[in-house]
Amino acid sequence: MKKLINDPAHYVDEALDGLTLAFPSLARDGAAGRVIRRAEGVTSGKVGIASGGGFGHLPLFTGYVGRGLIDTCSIGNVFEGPNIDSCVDAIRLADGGRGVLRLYGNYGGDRMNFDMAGEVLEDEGIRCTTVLGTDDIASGGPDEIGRRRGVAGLIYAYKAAGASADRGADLEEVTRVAAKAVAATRTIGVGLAPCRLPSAAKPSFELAEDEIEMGIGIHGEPGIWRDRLRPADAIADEMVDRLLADLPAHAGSEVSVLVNGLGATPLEELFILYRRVRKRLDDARLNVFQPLVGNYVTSMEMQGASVSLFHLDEELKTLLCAPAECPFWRVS
Amino acid sequence: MKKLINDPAHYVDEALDGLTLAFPSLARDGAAGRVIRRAEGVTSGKVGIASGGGFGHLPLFTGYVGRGLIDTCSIGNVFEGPNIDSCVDAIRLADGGRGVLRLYGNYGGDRMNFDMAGEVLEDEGIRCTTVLGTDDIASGGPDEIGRRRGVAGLIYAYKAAGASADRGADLEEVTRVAAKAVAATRTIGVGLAPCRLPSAAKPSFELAEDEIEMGIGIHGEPGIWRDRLRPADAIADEMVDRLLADLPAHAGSEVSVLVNGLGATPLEELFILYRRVRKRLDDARLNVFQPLVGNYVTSMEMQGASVSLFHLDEELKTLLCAPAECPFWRVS
Amino acid sequence: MELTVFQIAEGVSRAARAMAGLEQELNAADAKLGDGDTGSMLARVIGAMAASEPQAAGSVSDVFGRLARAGMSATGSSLGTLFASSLLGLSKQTREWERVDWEDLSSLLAAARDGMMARGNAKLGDKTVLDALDAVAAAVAGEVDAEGAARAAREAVDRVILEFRGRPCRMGRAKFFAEKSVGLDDPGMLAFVALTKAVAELPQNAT
Amino acid sequence: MELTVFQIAEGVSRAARAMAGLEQELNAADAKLGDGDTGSMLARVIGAMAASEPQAAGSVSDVFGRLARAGMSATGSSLGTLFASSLLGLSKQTREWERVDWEDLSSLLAAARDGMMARGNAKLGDKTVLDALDAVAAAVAGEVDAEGAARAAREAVDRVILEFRGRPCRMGRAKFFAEKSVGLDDPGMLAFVALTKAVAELPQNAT
Ligand SMILES: Nc1ncnc2c1ncn2[C@@H]1O[C@H](COP(=O)(O)OP(=O)(O)O)[C@@H](O)[C@H]1O
Ligand SMILES: Nc1ncnc2c1ncn2[C@@H]1O[C@H](COP(=O)(O)OP(=O)(O)O)[C@@H](O)[C@H]1O
Ligand SMILES: [Mg+2]
Ligand SMILES: [Mg+2]
Ligand SMILES: [Mg+2]
Ligand SMILES: [Mg+2]
Repeated sequence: MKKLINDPAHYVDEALDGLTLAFPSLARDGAAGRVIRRAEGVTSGKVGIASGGGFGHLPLFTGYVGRGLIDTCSIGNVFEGPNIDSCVDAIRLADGGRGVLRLYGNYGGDRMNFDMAGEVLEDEGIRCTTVLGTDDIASGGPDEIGRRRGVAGLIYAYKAAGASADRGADLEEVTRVAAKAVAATRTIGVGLAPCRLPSAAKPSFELAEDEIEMGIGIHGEPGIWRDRLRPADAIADEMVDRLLADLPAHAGSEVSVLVNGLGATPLEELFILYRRVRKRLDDARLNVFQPLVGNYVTSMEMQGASVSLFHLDEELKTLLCAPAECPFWRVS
Repeated sequence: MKKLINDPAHYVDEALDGLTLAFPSLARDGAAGRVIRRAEGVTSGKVGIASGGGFGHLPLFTGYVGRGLIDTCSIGNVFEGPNIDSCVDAIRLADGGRGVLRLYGNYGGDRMNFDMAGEVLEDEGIRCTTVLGTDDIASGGPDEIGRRRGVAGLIYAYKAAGASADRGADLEEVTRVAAKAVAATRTIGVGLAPCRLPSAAKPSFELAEDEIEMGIGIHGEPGIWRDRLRPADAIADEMVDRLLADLPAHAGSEVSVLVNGLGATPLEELFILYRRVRKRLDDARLNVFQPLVGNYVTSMEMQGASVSLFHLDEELKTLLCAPAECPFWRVS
Repeated sequence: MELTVFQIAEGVSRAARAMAGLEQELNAADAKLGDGDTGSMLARVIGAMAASEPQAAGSVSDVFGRLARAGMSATGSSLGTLFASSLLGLSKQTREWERVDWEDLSSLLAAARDGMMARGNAKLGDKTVLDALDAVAAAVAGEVDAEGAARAAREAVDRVILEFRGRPCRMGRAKFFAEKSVGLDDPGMLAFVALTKAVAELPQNAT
Repeated sequence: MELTVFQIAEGVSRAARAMAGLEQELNAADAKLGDGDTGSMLARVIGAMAASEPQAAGSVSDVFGRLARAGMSATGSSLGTLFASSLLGLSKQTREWERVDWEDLSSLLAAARDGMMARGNAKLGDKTVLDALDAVAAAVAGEVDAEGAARAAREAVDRVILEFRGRPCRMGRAKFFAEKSVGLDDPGMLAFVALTKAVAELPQNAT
């Protein structure tokens, strides 16, 4: 598994340098340079949204810093949560005087560091709330949704919460919207081939030449089953079946769907997958609104895809349509 | 090499179905469904731009159908030129009464089919001109630029010619602009791992576990050298050196740069590459304007990247800034 | 002796059957110098030709026309396009002919060769399909029946592939890396050689 | 006997040296159940701790504080954060102490364990680093010097890793696939075991 990199120890910082050089709307900040924020700075009077997570998932997390989305993002090393200082910096830099929502994926390290950052900031009087992405249905039953991992569906929570904050909503309201968006999102992934951490000698997992893993996590965490590769339509069918068997309460008749590549999967294959997913949703009489197909949340060179459903009601639909702009997603 | 596909015989058509379902601004048309055109139809009174090429390079070619870019695109099978009927259809569907520029990459099959299509259409009175993308500096010396292959840099010709057509320029002028843009573009690629045609039993080429190929084509055509993998900075340096040793006449002090992933290369690595390319261009006192980093022209799951320089003068810069919008590139 | 629609249709179905075994070999030959699709492309093109019901054609011109249209719909690749467009040329050329004889084969193949050169801008000696086609056109001159033509064609392709193996490709995707192609067979030439052998079957027990 | 800054600093540098050999082994253990980064993360964290000049600290509290801050800057991973934050707890706890003795080690480790439980919400028995830490805390109770503590700690980690191998992980990334973790060592526990052995060196010729 070859990589186009320099010293693994500089992987994250070099990639962040490239990212901010390529996209002037993003700026590096924080004591260790491990915060990405909107270059124009904080919008005073707006509720701030701080996210964060391990590196290796571009465009997530840093790529979604922008108008109508998130304000700041703390970045850890590859597959490691951001450290406490970066979380403190990200929260501070997101604060426009009306409090900060911490919105990130449900992983142990990320939670501990964002929690400790909140404790550090208590004295400064920055009000903080927390909403965790928990959309991966392969990581826990419907009775333990709060313990599920957060994966690609997090971007829907960014979108909804970002739109709410942009409209001037207060911290409670933005937090409510983010929690509602998370509750309305379900994702399942499938892995065909692993990635390798820049510092690791071996790939993060192994799959035989004809094997795939259903339900894999975005760090290669174990999934639901491993078995022979099958046609894309059969894979899409199982993913949709599982998603539709795990409907949120109050699910309506409209969804947005994200067919997401994990990094090394060509667009051609994502469209083949989307074609079938779309057919199955049509058959289920679910109206598809603003679909997304592409690499939105990756695991470096992992091969595979995920499918997310964002179950819409009028409120979420309006928030999904609200203008937003970051280097990797634009709604206008 | 696993693929998330169904029957290889339906690969192209299924992917095109998914593409047009995902992006309502694109419509399938043509007798065999192998033309993508703007859903809103032809703009009458505007010079049309028809492109085309083999499949397997998404977002190229079809993804660049849109306002300020190309109007129609004929699509062949994987790595095969579009057939004559699709070229005829693409030209007809692009015609808004002021003639059609055929703008595509310099490959034998594509040329023959677009040429024959032009012969077929002679009687219909649709005026056609041709400009071929020839940006790959690894495929011929500076003395035989016209014989070079067209690779990622073709999108700059789309942008410039599309902007010119959108402003109401006539066919001669749009053709002049396209040819000028091609003449101002230079690209070089590097391959780390091959792709496999859906119908082929083996990858399109073989590289040892620690080997890379400098100068590889977007179909895996042989490059300049094969040797051991080296640090990203060393690779970027060689690519920039080669590009700067092959300056077009009248090259000025401003460039746009495209650091393009070939399909399976993670964004993280493209940013690491861009960081160095940018530094080298800064050192060479070249001002970088509107850089692009991402997967713009791919070879399915090929691993590697290309770097393109688009040498700007005032005219090309203005055209590059003009509004444009397609599913994969937006300038506003 | 007359060259019949039936014989041409038979040849196409033999070629189509042969492609099953040739597809991956030709892909692999193209992978070394080009983009690896020669075999899959030809399998599709010749499959489409066989499915165009050549045996139902009313004349040799008609059968060439059917094959050409089938091929043109099936691909836009260099080789497939050259094949199909030269068949279209042959169809036009023989439109008014009352019959086509085996003696005409050599000049028809030469005409196909010239059509391909005009369309593709390659020259003889560039190590492409053209050189094989040219060798066969020359070899079948004077042959008056299927068996004689088959024998001459088989000998010619065996010779031409060896003759060119050590030479560089000067056309197609390999042209810029001519040195790399020395020692390798050009995929289009290889395809023509293998298909000629499949089509130009000798009668049982012949050598 | 007093537990000195020098001894702690020595332990850190032994741990840092050991990481060179452990990094890929721990990555591989984590790859089976989690995301494959335990080894590289710990190599970086312990490297940063060793580089924080623990030997220059003025007190045991100060050395714990240095190590904690170094660790906290170096990672946000679950395990690294738990280690670093519990060291910060120990630093606070010993701030006013005039000296720390080897006899205090057991209760300090127990305090670290409790801090980690509070921060990470895991329980004893979940098959995490906690169970190994708990075993060592219990084992060193009553030991009054480095050698005794080392011997007891080594025995304890050998025991605990075997004891848990056949049990399921109930915390961390492996928690939802508890059955898959049966028979596999938890990477955090494995790391703690290996580092304990590296730190708790026995005097030459001892067994
Ligand atoms: N311009 C040309 N003239 C004659 N033969 C050509 C030409 N270009 C390509 N060929 C032949 O076609 C072969 C490649 O066929 P194929 O793989 O189908 O084409 P492509 O390069 O479009 O993938 C070459 O080996 C060569 O024999
Ligand atoms: N909440 C927790 N409480 C206690 N130990 C934990 C917890 N979460 C993870 N661990 C320990 O950390 C180990 C994983 O460490 P590491 O790979 O660094 O973390 P991450 O999961 O963030 O990649 C697990 O094997 C387990 O022993
Ligand atoms: Mg991790
Ligand atoms: Mg081809
Ligand atoms: Mg080919
Ligand atoms: Mg881990």
